[in-house]
Amino acid sequence: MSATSPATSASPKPPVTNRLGHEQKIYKAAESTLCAGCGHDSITSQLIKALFEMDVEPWNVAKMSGIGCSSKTTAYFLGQSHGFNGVHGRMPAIATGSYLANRKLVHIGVSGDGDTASIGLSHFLHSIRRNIPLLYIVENNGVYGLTKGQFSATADRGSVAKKGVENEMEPIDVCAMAIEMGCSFVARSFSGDIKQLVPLIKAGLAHPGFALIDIVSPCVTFNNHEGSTKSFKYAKSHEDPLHEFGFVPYYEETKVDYEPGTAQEIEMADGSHIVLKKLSHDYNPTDRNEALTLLHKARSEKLFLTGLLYHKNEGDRPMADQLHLVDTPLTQLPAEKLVPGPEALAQVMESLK
Amino acid sequence: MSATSPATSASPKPPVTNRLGHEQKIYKAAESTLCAGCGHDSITSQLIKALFEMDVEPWNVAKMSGIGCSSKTTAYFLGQSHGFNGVHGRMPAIATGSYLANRKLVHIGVSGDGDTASIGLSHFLHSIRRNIPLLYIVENNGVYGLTKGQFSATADRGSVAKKGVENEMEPIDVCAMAIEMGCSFVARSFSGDIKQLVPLIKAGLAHPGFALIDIVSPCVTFNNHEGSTKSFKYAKSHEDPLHEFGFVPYYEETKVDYEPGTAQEIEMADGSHIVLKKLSHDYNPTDRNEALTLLHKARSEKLFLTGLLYHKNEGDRPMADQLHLVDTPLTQLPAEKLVPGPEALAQVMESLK
Amino acid sequence: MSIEASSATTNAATGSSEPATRGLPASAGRTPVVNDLVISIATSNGTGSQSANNILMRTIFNMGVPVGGKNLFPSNIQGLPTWFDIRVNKNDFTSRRAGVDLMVAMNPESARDDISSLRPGAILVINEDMKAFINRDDLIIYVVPFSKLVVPICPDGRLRRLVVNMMYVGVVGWLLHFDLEELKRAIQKQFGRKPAALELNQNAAVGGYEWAAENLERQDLFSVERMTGKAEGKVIMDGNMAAALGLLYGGTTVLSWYPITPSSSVCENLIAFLGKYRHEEDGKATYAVVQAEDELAAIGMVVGAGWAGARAVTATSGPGISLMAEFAGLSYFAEIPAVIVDVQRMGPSTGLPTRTCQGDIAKAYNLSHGDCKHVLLIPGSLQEAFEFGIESLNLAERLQTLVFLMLDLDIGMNNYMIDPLQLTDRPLDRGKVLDAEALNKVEEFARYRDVDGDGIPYRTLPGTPHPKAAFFTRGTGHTDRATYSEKPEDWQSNMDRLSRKFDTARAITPQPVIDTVEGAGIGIIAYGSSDAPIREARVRLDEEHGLKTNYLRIRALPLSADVREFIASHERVIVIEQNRDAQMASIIRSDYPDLAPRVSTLLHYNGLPLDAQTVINGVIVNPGTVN
Amino acid sequence: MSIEASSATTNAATGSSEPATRGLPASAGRTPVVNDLVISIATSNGTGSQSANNILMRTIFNMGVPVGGKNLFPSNIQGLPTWFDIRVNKNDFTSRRAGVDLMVAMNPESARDDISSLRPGAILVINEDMKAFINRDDLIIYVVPFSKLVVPICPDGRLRRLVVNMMYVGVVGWLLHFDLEELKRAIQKQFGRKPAALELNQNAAVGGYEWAAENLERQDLFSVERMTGKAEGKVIMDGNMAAALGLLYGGTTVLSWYPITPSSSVCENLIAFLGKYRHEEDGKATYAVVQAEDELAAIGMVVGAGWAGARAVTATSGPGISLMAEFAGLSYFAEIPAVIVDVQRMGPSTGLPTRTCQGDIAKAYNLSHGDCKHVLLIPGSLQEAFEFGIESLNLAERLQTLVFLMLDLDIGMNNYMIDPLQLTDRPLDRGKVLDAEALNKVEEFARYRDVDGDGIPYRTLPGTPHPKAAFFTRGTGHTDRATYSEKPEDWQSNMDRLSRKFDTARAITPQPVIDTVEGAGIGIIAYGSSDAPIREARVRLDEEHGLKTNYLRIRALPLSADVREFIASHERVIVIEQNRDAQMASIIRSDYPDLAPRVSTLLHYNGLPLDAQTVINGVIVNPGTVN
Ligand SMILES: Cc1ncc(C[n+]2csc(CCOP(=O)(O)OP(=O)(O)O)c2C)c(N)n1
Ligand SMILES: Cc1ncc(C[n+]2csc(CCOP(=O)(O)OP(=O)(O)O)c2C)c(N)n1
Ligand code: SF4
Ligand code: SF4
Ligand SMILES: [Mg+2]
Ligand SMILES: [Mg+2]
Repeated sequence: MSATSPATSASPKPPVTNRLGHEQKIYKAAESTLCAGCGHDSITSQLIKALFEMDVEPWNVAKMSGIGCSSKTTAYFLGQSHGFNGVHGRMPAIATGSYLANRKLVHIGVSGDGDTASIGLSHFLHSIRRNIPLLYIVENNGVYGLTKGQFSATADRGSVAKKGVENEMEPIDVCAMAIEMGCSFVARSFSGDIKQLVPLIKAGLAHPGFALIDIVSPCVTFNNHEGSTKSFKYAKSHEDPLHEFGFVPYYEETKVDYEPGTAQEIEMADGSHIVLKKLSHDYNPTDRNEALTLLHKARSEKLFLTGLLYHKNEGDRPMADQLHLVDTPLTQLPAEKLVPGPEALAQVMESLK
Repeated sequence: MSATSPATSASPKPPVTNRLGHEQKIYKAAESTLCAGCGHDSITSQLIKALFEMDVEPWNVAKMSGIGCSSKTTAYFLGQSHGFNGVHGRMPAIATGSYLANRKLVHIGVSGDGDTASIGLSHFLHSIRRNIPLLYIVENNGVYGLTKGQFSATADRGSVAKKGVENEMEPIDVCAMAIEMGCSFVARSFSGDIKQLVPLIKAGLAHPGFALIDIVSPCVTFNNHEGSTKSFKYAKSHEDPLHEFGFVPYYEETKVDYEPGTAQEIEMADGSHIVLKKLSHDYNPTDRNEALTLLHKARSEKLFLTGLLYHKNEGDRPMADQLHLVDTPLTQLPAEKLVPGPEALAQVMESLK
Repeated sequence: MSIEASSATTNAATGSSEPATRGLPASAGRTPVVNDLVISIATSNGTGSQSANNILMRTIFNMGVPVGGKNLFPSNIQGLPTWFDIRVNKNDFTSRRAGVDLMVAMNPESARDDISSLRPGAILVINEDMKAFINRDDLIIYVVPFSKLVVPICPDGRLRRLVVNMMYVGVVGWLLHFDLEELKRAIQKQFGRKPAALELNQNAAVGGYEWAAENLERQDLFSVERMTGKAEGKVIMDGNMAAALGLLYGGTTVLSWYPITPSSSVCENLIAFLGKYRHEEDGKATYAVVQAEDELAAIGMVVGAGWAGARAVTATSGPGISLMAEFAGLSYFAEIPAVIVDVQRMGPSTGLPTRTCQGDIAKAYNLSHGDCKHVLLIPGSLQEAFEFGIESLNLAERLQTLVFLMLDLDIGMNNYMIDPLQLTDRPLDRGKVLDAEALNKVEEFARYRDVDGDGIPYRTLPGTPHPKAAFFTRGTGHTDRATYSEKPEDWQSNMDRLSRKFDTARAITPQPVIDTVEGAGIGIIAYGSSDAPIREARVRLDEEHGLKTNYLRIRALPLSADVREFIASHERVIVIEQNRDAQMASIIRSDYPDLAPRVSTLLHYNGLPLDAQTVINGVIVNPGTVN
Repeated sequence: MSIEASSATTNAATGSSEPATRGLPASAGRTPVVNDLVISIATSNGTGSQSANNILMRTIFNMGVPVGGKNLFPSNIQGLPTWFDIRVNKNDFTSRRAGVDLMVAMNPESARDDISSLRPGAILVINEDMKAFINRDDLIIYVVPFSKLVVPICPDGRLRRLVVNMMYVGVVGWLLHFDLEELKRAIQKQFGRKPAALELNQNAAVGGYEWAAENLERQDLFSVERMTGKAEGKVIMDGNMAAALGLLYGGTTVLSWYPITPSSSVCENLIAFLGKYRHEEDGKATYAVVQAEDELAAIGMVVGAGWAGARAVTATSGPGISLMAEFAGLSYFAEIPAVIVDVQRMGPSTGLPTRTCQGDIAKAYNLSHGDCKHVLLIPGSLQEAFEFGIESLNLAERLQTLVFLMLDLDIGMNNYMIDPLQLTDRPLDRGKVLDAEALNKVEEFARYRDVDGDGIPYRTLPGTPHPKAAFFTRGTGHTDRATYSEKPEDWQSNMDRLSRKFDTARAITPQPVIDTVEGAGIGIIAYGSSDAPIREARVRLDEEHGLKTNYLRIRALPLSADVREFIASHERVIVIEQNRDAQMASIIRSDYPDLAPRVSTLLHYNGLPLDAQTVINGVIVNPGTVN
């Protein structure tokens, strides 16, 4: 996707760089300390790829996370970005503050299903309501990995724990909740579906508001056994993409040349395009009721539908606009802009005399 | 609704009592300390009426609430019941504990929109997910009454605060959230609609799981002005009942004799009946997708639809059943049932030798 | 043994600096006590009495007489008993004084208690409707038919409940010889922008005044007379507004809050000031305000904003402090600037939301699990509330940590007559931040390294365009280069550096204010809103009991070395505080175990603002007990 | 000045009671040190080494030799360095001892540090793959080709990573003269129910043993020899399991929890026990367990359940304690029984989740805003963890308040050889509850009245069929009849009664254990997991330094009068604790300011369990400093 200049025959092959001139390797960071084969690590790899290809400037990114195996992953990509591994479940609040302080930062949040759907549920929903521009990734494995495998609130009813206990409660569907809360970009994917994941992440990055990607990301240590509905095997064999998801950045032309009716093109706010190539489903992700109906059906029939679930262009204004903030990040305003002159105090005092 | 024995001509008219022999006055309690005219007080009155007519035994009730003007109201009914005015937003957790301790208690929770949709949102949703048998009343005035009128998260977009500021965010619809969470009894009403409120409360009491009634209850002090969408005037002029809601207790026969197609009868788990008499809407509250679609329409078109929004009979089992609890309240188990004999300890010790 | 503050009325003989005129049965014709009395107005809240009371107070202020107002209001919105106590004192002692001289009884619900609480000889103005409550003959009683009088003045029946309040203002005004013009000026100030209300209220006040002049026999026990040299040029305001102005001048860029009494008005004032003084020409805001979903989110946003480089603040009270505990530890350990304004109300638990105390001092200081302590700024006046508002943001960035600004309901929500707030010319302190240019110059950027020996490391902000800028922030163990570590030596050396940083805080936070006098034996230590009653008590201890005292007022935690020195130079020191558990004394005793035997305590915790008499009683009764 | 515990290896000369044989270059043929050494096994977590290490430890136990295991594991699930330290000591001193005698180095990631940390003369067993790390010639080194050896033993390549661990067990077993039958018995115990695994592991262990016998030159520095009279009849277990058994026998009816290291296994054990021992014949449960959505809900459910009459408990660690702060105040003030088990991990903030400390002592004691303090039970042994588990539920109902059961990671998650837990025959205490019958007999039921003079009021449970039973529970001010009140006197008298109740707690909670000896000058005060190292240190202080000490072990807060007496009878007392901020010492100093000058501190806070040498160094170096 990035244009590279043709190598001259004599010189050694120049490294592949993106439009900022960065090589992909600077999008990497510390070695992962997760279990070998953990789904979260493949998401990290796809994030690295997508960030590189989207020409995201590392120093301008703020990586936000809560606590959990998933939340650790912000240490494993973008080593040249600031990262903030906060407290359990409250990342959305931290991200909100950081965003208000500096609206120019690209905020990427990584969370787990425990972090998001249990302890952090209220913050997750309220940050959606405020429309914080945040790419929010849920690495959803149906368990609390870091505390050794208890069911999370997204565990499917009937899914069986490693020790044999069956989950009796209905799962919380973070996508349905997000849509209900007015989220304008909601997607679901699978850590093993690299083809879908990279363009989805790119589209999420291009989205100017809160963008949720709920990614089934198997916990190989505690939830990858027979009977689990979040195992690799289960996810791989049950994944049913709603469409083939494509992303074309704003600076490229969409050269799609599909048969009429076989693809849907959605223009995003920045001029990028989402291209949905029809597969077996006939699904329009721009209708909220249709999205919710689909998700309920998926839940009751235990379907694992992936792809873009919901997108709306006339999203609510991002929070900084709702608050009529100046364009300059608040952190960069000089003291003169922050401290009123003595007249203001005098005026207030006068009114109290 | 309650059968009273005919008064003999000579003796003074005996007081009206319910099937337990209680007069309505014992369903009352301390004087309200709310503002004169507060919507919450009319809900209290309807609660008293419904509890009396439903023959609820006062000593068997646990009244639960959070913090707020609304949460104070549990002090104003059922003076012979235990009440628990807990901490802000966490009433569902307290109620869950109390219910597990004593599943035979009738749990009635009263909360506010701030209490439920902001600080308590996660607990509210998770207690629905667990299906705690709790009649949960939200006294919804769109503001934080007790802290003097800040917008709550249920304030409608475009509603104007007393000091003139307009709310820019979409409201949280607690009913839609509850349905999304699997709640099996969801209703909306208006504190001024006495006719609808009493049977709704009765049905909520008869429901064996979590029953939500979201009641628009104007704050006459901070949110009753022109421009507010939660004022008495606004609610009164905009209320649009989905049906005429009737409740027939299990020990009475439904003597409805409507034209076919003009009424819908729903049998509840205990044999009571809900009778929905058709008005201008053609709405079936037993279809979840229909309910959500309706609520989204209501939100975008600013309709104030009241009545039973959603009901499902094959609700999830209440939590005590999910946990396979003994029938006897745990609080009433004697020590012999709670303390294993010394053999158990010996057995464990043996295994560690 | 702790000295329990008495909530009953103070013995009249020691209740004032004019003991001779007090406590005697009333008799007409005597020379009135001038500019020294306590007025208490008992009404029901939500009935509009607040503006009437403010006008009453302001009239006295307009006459040049020092005055202070204490609002004892209930934790509901309408209909419960509320009292507004006005202390008039020519010597500037305007903190609470028990022992009401003039009671205006307008509330049948509290009338019985209101009347029985009065000392013999006190004046009672009572609504005629409540005559039946009168059961004493040792009071000077004026029965006023307010409900009748208001009818001709206020034809609109619905407004009468409000307007009737202005009538007692008029009656009191006549009884105390108010200057009617100053009363009108005060009404003008309150209602100036609403001509109809202005006229109505003027009429009611004047009506009350005139009715009293015609119908009451004035006993002239007390009068308010114009003074000079005391009130001119002053302002009347409360501490929450002063703190809000401090936060405004401190350059707040992010305010995230969740409403709670009595802190809400810090935020509401700040929002109003920001709205007025912090918009660009194009209308854009140079600040962000969020009403958070709860206190956990509120402090979370502050921490996120502080991390990204904002001057970020939240305000709350007791329950919110508890909910902010986890984030407080993160701010401490990950070293992120943050400011929490705690306007203390009576706890524990929901407690008495509209009553004052100093019950969070040790709680805020020690907030969060594990070894961590925080910096507290504790203003003892409105000027300090303002200055420390600015300073809290400076120190948060300088020390890269959480800073508490500790007010209480008394200082935050009551009315004080003070000199207009003074700006200092100290520039904003943004602390040790390395920008791209600075990064070019340093060999290595190690986020948690103690480069300067003061325990304070350097930080960078996200968005700094430099490949060396990035670091990873976490609440888990880390090396000085901010990489993850579980090594015992990394953990311990980092914790020791944090202790050094805390020692730096001892020296750069506001130092105690010390007042020593010749011949003093006892040292008094106090803080916050206790200052005014203690200043009064010291004068009276000297004048009435011949007891001279030295006084140290703590203005910040951790304790400055001056506190140790002060204690060391006294045989005995009494720590006076408004909580049951001697929270500040505990901190002092554990910081200075060698001096602990000298430290006794005087504790007041009934929800009422501290008064001088309680201090005097305590100091005299308890000259040396260690408790 | 605080004495900072050294995390480096202890000086070999004082590191053991057999100093003569230590620290000398190895030489073959000498008489080995019998039953006194420290083995450390360095692996990577998630590689199955845990069962191998348990087998190693259990073999020694099977041979009748006292043994203790410390698991130093990382805060992740797989792949980071982890150490298992086994202390073998014939004198029953099995707490941590710095200074490893035999290191098994299996992890290349930590090998460099592992090797450099060894004292000269120590034994190193190292995987041949890691040979390159060997850079010292003052060690006794055995290079073992584990990766090759495992191939024939374990044909399934995927299992080799696990099975290889059993091979080092065999090698160590040979080096230390293990009884092969006891080793097999230990393997049998671990894998008995899985025949295939059993065989595989047996083969690996024996394979390692035999390979060593054939290929290694044993230097016989150390050996493990069968003993009698020490280990027979004992069990190996951890404190979290003991606490869980206590909660089981305490009659827990509601458990609500949110997972967090290192407390999760309290709940997981309890759930398993409840599942096994608390179902009726028809399969119905006499208990309810909820995995809550967060810690606020977890404690909220406990409070709701306690209010309704359940024996309710939650377990958590530092961050959860912070999140439970608001509810802690409600439990205190509304007087609702509740139990929180706090298994302390290193804080502040997320800290070191898998490292131990005693950093929540003062934090739990003072949890929540406003004046409130809580009851803490602090077991110093597994038997006490069991007993106090029962007692916490009894005291919560007796005192109608929140009770903390304070463990720490060391006592909770490490392996101890102990006598089987003993049941006491004390019946469950359900406290002062009035049922319908009792209500018939009382004239008035006043929920918050101090009828008995002990500060503890009577309560009723919802669902009591009696018209007098009801009362209204709130966190706001109330009269003794539980009606709402903002009156200063109601507030204060209620707070004073709560203080009286707290004084009752001083007397009815577990009293300190005191050991005094003839001729002792110094008094030591400590608590919790510090007990074992301190017991060892006292013996060695006496034997090696001729320093006799008295010892008081605190087992509960608030402080018992015995603590005052103990301090009063010593010129100097050292409070030893595992936190930076001298949290217990602070409580002591503020409770007893007159005695504060006698109280000095010795603080250890690097995340490692306390060891005797640190205590000895501290006591000797710091004989009188007040800090
Ligand atoms: C306040 C708090 N409670 C509990 C914990 C313990 N804890 C750490 S991670 C975690 C859950 C992680 O689950 P999830 O978010 O699904 O992430 P995963 O590890 O599965 O990727 C918990 C409960 C904590 N760190 N903080
Ligand atoms: C933890 C905590 N935060 C804040 C408050 C202050 N507070 C009391 S009531 C309330 C909001 C009440 O709003 P709502 O639930 O809508 O009830 P209403 O008064 O409108 O009926 C708030 C924020 C509190 N008591 N506790
Ligand atoms: S425990 Fe599960 S979620 Fe955590 S790193 Fe391992 S596989 Fe991934
Ligand atoms: S403030 Fe509003 S909600 Fe509260 S009592 Fe008054 S009218 Fe009702
Ligand atoms: Mg997970
Ligand atoms: Mg409300």
